[in-house]
Amino acid sequence: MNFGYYPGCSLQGTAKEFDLSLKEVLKVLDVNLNEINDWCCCGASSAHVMSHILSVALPARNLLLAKHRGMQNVVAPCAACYNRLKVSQHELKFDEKMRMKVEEILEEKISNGVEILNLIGLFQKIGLGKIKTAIKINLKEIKAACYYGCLLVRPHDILKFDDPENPSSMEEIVSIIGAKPIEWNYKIECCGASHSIDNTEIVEQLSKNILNDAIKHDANVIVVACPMCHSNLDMRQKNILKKYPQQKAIPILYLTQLLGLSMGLNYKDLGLHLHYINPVPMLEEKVKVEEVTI
Amino acid sequence: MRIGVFTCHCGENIGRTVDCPAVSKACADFPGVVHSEDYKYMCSDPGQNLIKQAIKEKNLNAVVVGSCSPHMHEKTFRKACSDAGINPFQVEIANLREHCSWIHDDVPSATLKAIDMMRMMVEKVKFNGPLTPIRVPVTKRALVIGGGISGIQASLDIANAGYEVILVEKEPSIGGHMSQLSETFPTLDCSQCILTPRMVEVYQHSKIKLMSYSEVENVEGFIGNFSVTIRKKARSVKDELCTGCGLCVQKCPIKKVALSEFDEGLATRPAMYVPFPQAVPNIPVIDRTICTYFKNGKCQMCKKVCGREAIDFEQQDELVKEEVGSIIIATGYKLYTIDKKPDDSPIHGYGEYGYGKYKDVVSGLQFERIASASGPTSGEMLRPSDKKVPKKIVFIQCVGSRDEAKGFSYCSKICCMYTAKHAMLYKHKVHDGEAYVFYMDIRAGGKMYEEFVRRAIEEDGVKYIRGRVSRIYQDDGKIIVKGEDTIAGVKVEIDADMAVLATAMMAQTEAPKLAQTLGVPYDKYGFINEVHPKLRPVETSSGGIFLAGACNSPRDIPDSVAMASAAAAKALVLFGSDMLEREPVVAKVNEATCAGCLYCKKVCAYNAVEAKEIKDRNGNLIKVVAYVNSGLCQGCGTCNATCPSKSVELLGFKDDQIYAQINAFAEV
Amino acid sequence: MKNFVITREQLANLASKLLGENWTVISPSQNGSKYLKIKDAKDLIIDSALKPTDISMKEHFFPKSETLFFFKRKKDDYELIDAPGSEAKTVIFGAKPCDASAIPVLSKVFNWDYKDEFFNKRVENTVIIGLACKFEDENCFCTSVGLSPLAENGSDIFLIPLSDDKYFMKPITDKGRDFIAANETFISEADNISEPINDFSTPQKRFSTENVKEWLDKNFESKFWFNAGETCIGCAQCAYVCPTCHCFDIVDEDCYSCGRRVKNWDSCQFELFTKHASGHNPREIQGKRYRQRVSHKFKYYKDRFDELLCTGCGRCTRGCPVSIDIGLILEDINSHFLETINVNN
Amino acid sequence: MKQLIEISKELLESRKAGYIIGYTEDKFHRTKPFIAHTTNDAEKLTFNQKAVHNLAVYLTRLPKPKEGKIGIVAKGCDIKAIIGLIQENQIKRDDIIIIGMNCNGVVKDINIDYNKENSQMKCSICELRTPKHANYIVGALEDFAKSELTKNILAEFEALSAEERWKFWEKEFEKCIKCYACRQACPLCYCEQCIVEKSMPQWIDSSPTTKGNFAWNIIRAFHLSGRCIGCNECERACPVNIPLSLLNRKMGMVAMKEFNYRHGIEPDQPTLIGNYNTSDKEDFIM
Amino acid sequence: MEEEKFEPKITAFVCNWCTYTGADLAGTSRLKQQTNARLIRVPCTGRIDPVFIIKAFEKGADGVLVSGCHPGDCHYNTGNFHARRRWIFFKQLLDFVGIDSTRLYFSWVSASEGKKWVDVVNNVINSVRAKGPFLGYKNLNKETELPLVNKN
Repeated sequence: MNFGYYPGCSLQGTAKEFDLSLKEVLKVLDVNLNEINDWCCCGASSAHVMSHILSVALPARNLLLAKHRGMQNVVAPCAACYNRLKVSQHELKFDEKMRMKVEEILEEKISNGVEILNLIGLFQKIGLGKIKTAIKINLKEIKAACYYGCLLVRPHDILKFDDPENPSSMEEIVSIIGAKPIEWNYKIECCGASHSIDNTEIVEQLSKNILNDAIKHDANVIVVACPMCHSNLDMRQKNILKKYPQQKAIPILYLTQLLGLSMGLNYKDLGLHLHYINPVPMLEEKVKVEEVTI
Repeated sequence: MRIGVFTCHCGENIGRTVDCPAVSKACADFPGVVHSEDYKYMCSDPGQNLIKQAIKEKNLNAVVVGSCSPHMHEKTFRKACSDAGINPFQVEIANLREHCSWIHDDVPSATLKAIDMMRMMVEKVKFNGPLTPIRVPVTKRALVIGGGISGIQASLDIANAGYEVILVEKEPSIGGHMSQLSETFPTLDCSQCILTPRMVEVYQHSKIKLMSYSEVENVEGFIGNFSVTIRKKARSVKDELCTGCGLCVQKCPIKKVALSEFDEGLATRPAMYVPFPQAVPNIPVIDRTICTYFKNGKCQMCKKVCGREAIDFEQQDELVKEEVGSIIIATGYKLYTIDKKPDDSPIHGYGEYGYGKYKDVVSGLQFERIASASGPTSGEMLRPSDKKVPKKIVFIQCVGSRDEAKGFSYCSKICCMYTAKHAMLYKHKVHDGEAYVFYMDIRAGGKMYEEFVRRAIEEDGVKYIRGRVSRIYQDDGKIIVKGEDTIAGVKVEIDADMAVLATAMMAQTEAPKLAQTLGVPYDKYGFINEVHPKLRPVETSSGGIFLAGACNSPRDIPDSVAMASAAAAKALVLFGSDMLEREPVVAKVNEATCAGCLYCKKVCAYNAVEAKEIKDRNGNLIKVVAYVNSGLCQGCGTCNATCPSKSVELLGFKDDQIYAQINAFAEV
Repeated sequence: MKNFVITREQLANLASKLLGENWTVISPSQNGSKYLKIKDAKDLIIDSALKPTDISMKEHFFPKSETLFFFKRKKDDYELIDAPGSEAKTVIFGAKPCDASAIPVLSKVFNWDYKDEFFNKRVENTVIIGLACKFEDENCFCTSVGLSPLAENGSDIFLIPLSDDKYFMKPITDKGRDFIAANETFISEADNISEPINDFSTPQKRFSTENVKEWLDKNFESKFWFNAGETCIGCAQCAYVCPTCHCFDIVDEDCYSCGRRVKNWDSCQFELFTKHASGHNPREIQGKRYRQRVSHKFKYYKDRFDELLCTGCGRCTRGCPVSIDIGLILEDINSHFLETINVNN
Repeated sequence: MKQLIEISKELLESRKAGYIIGYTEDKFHRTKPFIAHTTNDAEKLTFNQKAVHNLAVYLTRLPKPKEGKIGIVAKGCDIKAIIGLIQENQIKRDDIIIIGMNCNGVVKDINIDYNKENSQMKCSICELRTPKHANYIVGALEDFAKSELTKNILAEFEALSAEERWKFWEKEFEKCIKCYACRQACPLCYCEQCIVEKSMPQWIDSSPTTKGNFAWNIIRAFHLSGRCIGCNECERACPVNIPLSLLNRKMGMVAMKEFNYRHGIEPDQPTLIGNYNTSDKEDFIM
Repeated sequence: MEEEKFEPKITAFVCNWCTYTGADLAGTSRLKQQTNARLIRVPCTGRIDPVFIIKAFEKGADGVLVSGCHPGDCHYNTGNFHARRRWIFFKQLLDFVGIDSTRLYFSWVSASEGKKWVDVVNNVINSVRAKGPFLGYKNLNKETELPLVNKN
């Protein structure tokens, strides 16, 4: 199976482990990603607040590159990139004027048709059945709180992915690999996202609520599919722990990392060592390395 | 052809811009015209007399009147002519006022146009030919579909006027949703107390044939002459024998399996059951899906205890045929199912509200049952999960209404009122309790409605919060409601004991199917359409089929009852005469030339065209042709235009009539 | 009686002279579709090997549609106005024998109980210059109907090729002689040359019209017709391209203030042709209609006018969408006849 | 053609079929329609690239057989016509037995053998060389010389100005002699009374004047809109060679472009005329 | 004979329930319009057969206007939907044979759109007037027409 691949900045930086684990997992599922060569910023970081036209043109460029490479679909693991690409594609489809402007900039006619997939969408395309067959390790002790954040499922009118108020697609995958998704209440609450840098106060407050609700519903790990969420829940958790001594720590894993574990990949390849909150102790306690037959 | 032409001045109205004498003179020279004159007011008695006189003296056989729009006086002049012995359909009107004098200034050109218009009508009328109104007999019986308050009201009105009614209800008992309600706004009188007498009246009425636990299977025929097939579902109890003593129900061992439909799943009911104590008819039904006898042939307890041997396990569904002249649809509504997806969209209702997940998040109707004296808690305000008295309760409006993303774009109309009522009932029972209401807007149009809501807020201190709720979740026994107060502009989080969702009203799932059987149009939500939203609100586009209550759109009780009486009145108008007279402007098939491609059948919106086999003396099929049922035909003529060989023609607008008009204008 | 010779060039000159004197000049068209009025002598086509045109020559005497008279509508009655007939002097160059010979045949019916002035006037005003025929295909059977590539019937003047551009010119009628006299400058006398008839292959006869007629006399009800007409789809192209078919329909085209009565080609092959107002149709199946066509050509017309209503041009066969071959049908009839003879002896 | 003959014999023998509509060859090697009533007739049946006639035309014109069904030899074009007739309930599928012929293209001019020049364009774009809905499939598919679709005649024609188009048709329709061969050859023209035969009123002048011919040809094209199955028989039958297929192809394009519909594909498919879609285009309506 | 200003003849086929009533409204509200159009009333646009339009042209109309209820408003529920589908074919067919589209107009005019009706009518009249007489069809008539000399 082949997919176009748009990594975006995060997966080259703060979310390296996301990129690592994704590639490892796909190796097992023998799916290969063809990275769009010469891809550029998707505009999620600042363009979309600075210049509307730019925030549409940037994704348009990347998608055109993909089309030239004859890709039918592009995987954007970063929820922010995914969101931006989708929104831009949507605008170009329905806003005649905007399309003409962008075409002028890119000096090329724009034709829609490249399908944009987020992480979960990718796995759904690959097929949960196929994933199931790749399971080696039993994760039944893992109680995972699936956290979606905002960018993955909103705005629904454009993304048309899962239920914006009550998503469940991540749970499906988690339970497929034998871990227990828990019922909890903060799966789509705001983590503070883009205030991560300019207003850490808020971020810490919001993230704390999320962490606590997960812990309260005795999750032993929070699973995410977005670098933004991850940095807020993982990186900011350090300060939170400092500020509130009685606060319990809870590791934050990328969905891909959890999958990697279930496939028996080693911690390093999955970049588990790159987290602020070290998941290893929890894993050593919970994950029984025994062959499972599915 | 002996045609008389009459040009009306309409006082100054036509005369001012059209030289009527000149028109009249010109008309005199048209081939076929034997009489032409003009007059100040043709529609006046003297004017009409001129026409009658001319008809007699010159023995005319067709008349053209140049006057105002046919929509004004066509009937007048047709009447006048038929009084004078001409077939009324030998009369044509040239619209010299609305379509000429009133829209032009220049006299010469307006006059020329007027002459053209007259010529066109003179040519047309030559081909009119006499038509006789279609008369169809009327069966003076009505079928009412649905035994809710609307159906009950309509049935009683018609029956009390002395005509037979067949009332069909799909549930074991009539009463509908109203029987589930605790008290009704804005008067807060007990729903059961006002409804039950009506139900009994229906049961005892000599003119009403009540068929509960039955459904309409098929409908044929047309206005005044419907033949209906009704499926009487097997009750497993012989209703003619059953006395409704209820012993079988008490003795039925399968008590806890099925959730009570009547109590909206808040209580259970036995396999042998009557929906509720005041049920009409008070005859139990066996739920064959759970009855042990039907599952493994054991038990028969009910049979043993029944003194009248009314239990009949072998009973089969039975098809009953009924002839009626009019049909009233009163199938009502159902509640929007909050936890299920409304369609195949990825959005699952309001999953985030945890309905179905948390016992203490209930629907509006469920709350009615909790509040109702006949309900599972006998009217005590107890929450389902632990039967404790909720000290803090949150009501959420517009769950599914006014929400395109997750429900319907329409407003369910009654929720504002019943939520206010709920809050009030709660406060009346739990004096120290807190009641919150999340709303978008309060829509309290109606007599004493706004006052009612104010009362809830001001006297009973219900706290209204303008805003939506984003999520509900349980936290150690509490129902946490997260929402926003758009007026204060703050996030609100209420740790309530219970939440009530004012869920939208939606069309019955079977409504579209029924509509198709009846051949009446319905909207995208499944509500059945009225002909005209303002002037004909209780009629469907199919003659003789009328609407009552929430099957047409969300409605409260007073509106439904009013509509039911209106529908009944419409039916009674129909029953007022033995024969039904219809304009003979209907399509007619020329069987000699029809090739039976039946494209006419495809385009007919009224199922008026059917295939007809033509056989020779020995019964061998010669060919299949189209046949138009003039009782059903509404006279649009689409079949006529569609027919490639012009083998079907619309009387009154036949091809030769239109050809003559085309000829009479363009070519001179 | 004199003989003449004319060259291709002279013919062209003659044509352009006549055009100059605004004669109507007609010749087979380039694309072989029909006999065409030409505007320019260079469009003149003289070619004895030419395949018969798709449509016969008859339309220049009996047009597909012809106004008989106009009428104007008065208040209580109608006023009739004659249609302008055509007075134009006309000459037709290179008429096939199978086309030219049709004209006298048609004249019979058009001058029978009623004299059709429209037709007669056209014949009167037209000089037909026939041309010997060197074309033959499996559809031709002129020899079987008593004609030949050299048949002169119907022509006023007859041309027989001497070489590629030289023609032996033979006056047939007085009209022809006068025409030649009037145009002698274009024509050279040639008493020394004799008629070059020998170098013409004549197609062999395929059937005897006598036999056919005799069989037709007896076998009106034969089921042969059922088969013969079975695959006929009742399109009338055969009749419309035929040089001798002459059925027509008369209709009134009315408008509000005036209208006309018009004569249009019609055909016995249409179901409608014999359909009564009652809906009854004496020729309800195509077989009977086909029988009518054959019988009319080889029996009825013979009975009434002692002429065959067929010149063997083969057009009806060439054009038939379902390839019904009248030649083969007649052969069948012929052989059926012979069978019956043998049976009887 | 052994197989074809075998099947036909069997059908006639067993009286499963009252007669079989097929093709035969005469002594001049002309392929022509032929109705086989007996097993002897069946011997004469054949099929080849000259079997261009659309036999479905006979289904509505021949009397029903005394016993048995109607057997019909049908290539792709004929099948489309048959299905079309079923859609317009002129025949029932159960009343006929279809002997489907694998088709390797048919000629344009029946008097000349098949070759690239003498081939029909419809064959080069045919998607029904192996007939659907047939009771039997006979013959083998072979490659055949297709006429290239080098130029899109339709597009070329539409490029002309309105005046030019008018002039073109004026010239063409002037030729029309109202022999109605187009109608008679058309498998979907089955009306008992053609509109041109209807007087009172005479919507279409029966005179072969250019005016009357305009009305006739336009209305015929209209009546075939969304119904023509593109067998091209009308054009082949026309003795004065009017390019009728141009009109029909145009209407076919409209049906395809606006409604993505082709007639005569599935028996139970709702017809184009006679049904509607609330979202049908109306950009041309004020 | 002297050149007189060309006034087009417009035949309008209108449905009884919407457009005809809309035209009535135009009248009752005294909305002025030009006199060139003649209305032929039919129950429904579904009744309007393309042969009407052909005939109108044959008989000398310079322009034809067809008008009925807006989709969904049809008094007979679906008549105008069937009509619309017919027109999609017919319009393009006429266009194809070279009857240019400025001779044939379609519109939806409801019973309440008296103003719109006036605008439609005037627009049609103006653009057809600008086009001049429909010579294309008028010439076809020559063949069958009473020779001028005998006229009147």
